[in-house]
Amino acid sequence: MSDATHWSIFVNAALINNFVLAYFLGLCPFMGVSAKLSTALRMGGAVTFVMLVASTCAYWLNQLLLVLDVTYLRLISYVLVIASTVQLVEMLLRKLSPASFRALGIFLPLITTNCAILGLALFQTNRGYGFSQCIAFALGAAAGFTLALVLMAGVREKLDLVPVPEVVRGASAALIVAGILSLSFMGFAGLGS
Amino acid sequence: MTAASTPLAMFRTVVGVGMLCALLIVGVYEATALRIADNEARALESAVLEVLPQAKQLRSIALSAGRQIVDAEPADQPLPAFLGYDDQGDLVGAAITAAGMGYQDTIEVIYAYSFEGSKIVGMRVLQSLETPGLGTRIETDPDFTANFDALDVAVNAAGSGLRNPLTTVPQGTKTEAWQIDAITGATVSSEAVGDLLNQSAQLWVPVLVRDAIQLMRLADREEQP
Amino acid sequence: MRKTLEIASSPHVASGASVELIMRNVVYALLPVVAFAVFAFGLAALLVILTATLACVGTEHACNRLAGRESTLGDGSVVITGLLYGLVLPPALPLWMVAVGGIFGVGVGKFLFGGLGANAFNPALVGRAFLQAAFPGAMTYWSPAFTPGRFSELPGSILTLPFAEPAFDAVTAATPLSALKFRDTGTEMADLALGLTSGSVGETCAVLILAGGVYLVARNMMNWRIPVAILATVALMSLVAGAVAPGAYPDPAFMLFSGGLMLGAVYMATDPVASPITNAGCWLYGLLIGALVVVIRFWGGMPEGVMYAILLANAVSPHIDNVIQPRVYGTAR
Amino acid sequence: MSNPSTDDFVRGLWRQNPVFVQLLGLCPALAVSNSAINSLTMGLATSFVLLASGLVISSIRSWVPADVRIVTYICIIASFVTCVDFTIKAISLELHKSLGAFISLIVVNCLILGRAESFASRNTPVRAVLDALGMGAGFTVSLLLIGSVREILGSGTLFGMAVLPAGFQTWTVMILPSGGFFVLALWLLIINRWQQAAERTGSPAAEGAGK
Repeated sequence: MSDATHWSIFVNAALINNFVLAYFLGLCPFMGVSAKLSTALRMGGAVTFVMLVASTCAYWLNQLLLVLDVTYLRLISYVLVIASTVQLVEMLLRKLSPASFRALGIFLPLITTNCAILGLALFQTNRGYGFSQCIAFALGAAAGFTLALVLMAGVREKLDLVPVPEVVRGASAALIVAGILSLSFMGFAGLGS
Repeated sequence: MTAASTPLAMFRTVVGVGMLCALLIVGVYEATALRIADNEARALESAVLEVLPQAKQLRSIALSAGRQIVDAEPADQPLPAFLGYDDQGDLVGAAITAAGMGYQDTIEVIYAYSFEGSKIVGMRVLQSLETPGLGTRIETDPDFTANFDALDVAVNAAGSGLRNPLTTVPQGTKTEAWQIDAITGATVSSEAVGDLLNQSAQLWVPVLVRDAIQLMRLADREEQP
Repeated sequence: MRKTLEIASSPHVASGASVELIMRNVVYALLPVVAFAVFAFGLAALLVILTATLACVGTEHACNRLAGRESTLGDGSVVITGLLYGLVLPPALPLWMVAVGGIFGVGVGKFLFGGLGANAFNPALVGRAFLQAAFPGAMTYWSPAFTPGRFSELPGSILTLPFAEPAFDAVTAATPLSALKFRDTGTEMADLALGLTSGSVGETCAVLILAGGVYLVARNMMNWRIPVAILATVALMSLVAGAVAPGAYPDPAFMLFSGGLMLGAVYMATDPVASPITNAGCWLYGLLIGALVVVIRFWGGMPEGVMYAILLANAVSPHIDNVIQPRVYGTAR
Repeated sequence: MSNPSTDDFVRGLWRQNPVFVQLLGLCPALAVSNSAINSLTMGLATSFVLLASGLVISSIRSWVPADVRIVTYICIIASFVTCVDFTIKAISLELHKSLGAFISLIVVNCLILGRAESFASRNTPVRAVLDALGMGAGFTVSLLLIGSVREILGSGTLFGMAVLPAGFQTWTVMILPSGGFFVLALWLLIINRWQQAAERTGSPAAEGAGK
């Protein structure tokens, strides 16, 4: 149904409608993990991975629900299937590639039941993306999430070194930085169309 | 406090809770489905009547793969379309929904087509997530919406598309009846509306013009076998 | 061009004298730009710049009082922020909006980050970005330059009551960039360089801005690598784009001399606190800004992207410092 | 203060306010708080799910084996969210449209699973209900505080009624995403400041508020 090109879907999800800075999806890990660059990068990797799995699952699951004409079960089946698939892939990963599991593993439980993941699945369904469009969307959303996380981490590392007033420390400082980043990302509006 | 994790207990719990949940969802779905369908139908109908106020009776149609006009349930269509007839059953125009990518997200509009002079005679935005204060001016800017009071969509000689594709031009430079005056500062949103209208009109208008004679009266349809 | 004074390196903040000296020289370099702004846009520009400076200075003072810190007005940095902030605003912007942006820029963009030497983003641009998002209509209303009555009367919008909706005069002008983007009309090169066009208060006269930059570089008070990297990147990218698709994109000269690029490259991007420490980092930082400007101007929805490019690069700059940093002590990061 | 049932209720309202103190459920708190009516709807919807799932989970807590705990909870929560989704759609399409996918996203609001896991699964239904009511009220009030500021400044209205003089220039930034971040930061600042002042004077209001 949607005729958007893959590139415009990617750019839109990554920059214009950034999941964190425009939709506020995935704020919990964003606030929690964005304090250091190395963690932020690994978190980004884990999110990319889970988003690809979730997007694929949700697409085929939705096809199945449409065939069975039980779309009212969409939400509950998305939640359960995505969570269990990620768990399954996590076990496989632990077996097949212990190195990458060690790098990403600790974040997986954090993001499996995260609003960014479910949001991705719901948005792609609402917009009627085809399968390859879903993949472009997932990659874009993950890239945007990682970018926001990494930029945030840089500024927050810097904030640790300076005399931020006592009342602002912690969450409000992070929110203000996120707000300014969100303002800056408005510059990307209109790209890729 | 919690029960022991024996396989049987786990199985019993998951299946039991699953069944209860399924019952709950299906129950609420059944209870609300009619109401929701009714809400949706009414919302769509009021949008149609807004762009096509002369219409007293509506016939819901769709375009088949072979470019034929067929009857269709609006609820089954991603982009429903209607033919509007007056009290006597005479055709007054068509109302067609169209969608396309805007600045932020999909924009969905409904526009009215008048067979007389082959013009678009009205447009309403059904759904948009454009930037508040800028892109949303496609709904509120009177200068912009005035574009759609009489927008030329005459069909070309071959009957395959529009004679002049709808084009969006910078604000204040509109010279032709098929041009859309953009909103300065919201050019992307204006162009998006122009593009999605052009796409939809290229598809629908040639077919509507071709079949205009058959569609003229609402009763005709029922007489046909 | 050898540098005797390493101004881009923190902790230069500790040596108070040099901060004041630099700030004074920046003001000298800016004076011609301010004078030209008043010459081009008349009383309106003067009022905008004055209000902007007062709002910034007042906010800094109030914040320091509130937090019980000693006043930092003496170092002059907030005056520069105020001046620069005034120079990037449209000339007919209602004064109350000017004040709102100034308060936000210094209060949120500087003070909440810990004051001088700690701001992660350029405060003047934070203020402007806030206004751009808050009042998109007013921030894209450009009054024409060199109107005959500019020294005797004010545009109707500028004295709008606080919080009220401004009524803009009917006469509006397009900036060279918006004219190109939305109307497909170019602007004479000489007009661009000399500032005979419409635009933000102080961004129009590229020649004077450049002269100020050269003065600061000659006195070793600015890291020349940042503006050079920005301008070179913009020129090179538009040259390549022009070669690949002739006529589809504006030529390098137009790109360099139009919009806020010159002012941004010389005065905004060089904010010593929000830019990288090392020289190699500065090259990279300039390259990033230049590339973002070209991308936004060519393919984005907005005609101008210098402000966004610099703010985004400000956010990247800590990472540039992380990557390009002589690893002393051999510590693992 | 010592009455445990009062405490169950009041805790969520203030000392452990989900949004302002625990920073939970920020996603819906910011995404739909661009108007007061959206905030109120989201707050009530979340409270309902919190209440219903808390009641069910605490009632069946002794039959649920630990290993399938989470999956059972998610199942229950998702069912109630689906019900809320349909109900809102049946009441007003307009409202449903403006909240978009964020109603469905209540499922993954950390607040709900968090309360189910840490409170409802360990306490009696009565206490779970009180706790859910308190948390829900705290969540709704925080959303309303954010949403009112954003709507008044961003649209000049409150619950759709004009509250500012006709000539008011709206601050578009407030209904944009960045405005959400700034307004929440502002409330946190005010609350921090207030708490610091309270700590200095030794007022009991500050006790345990740091979480």
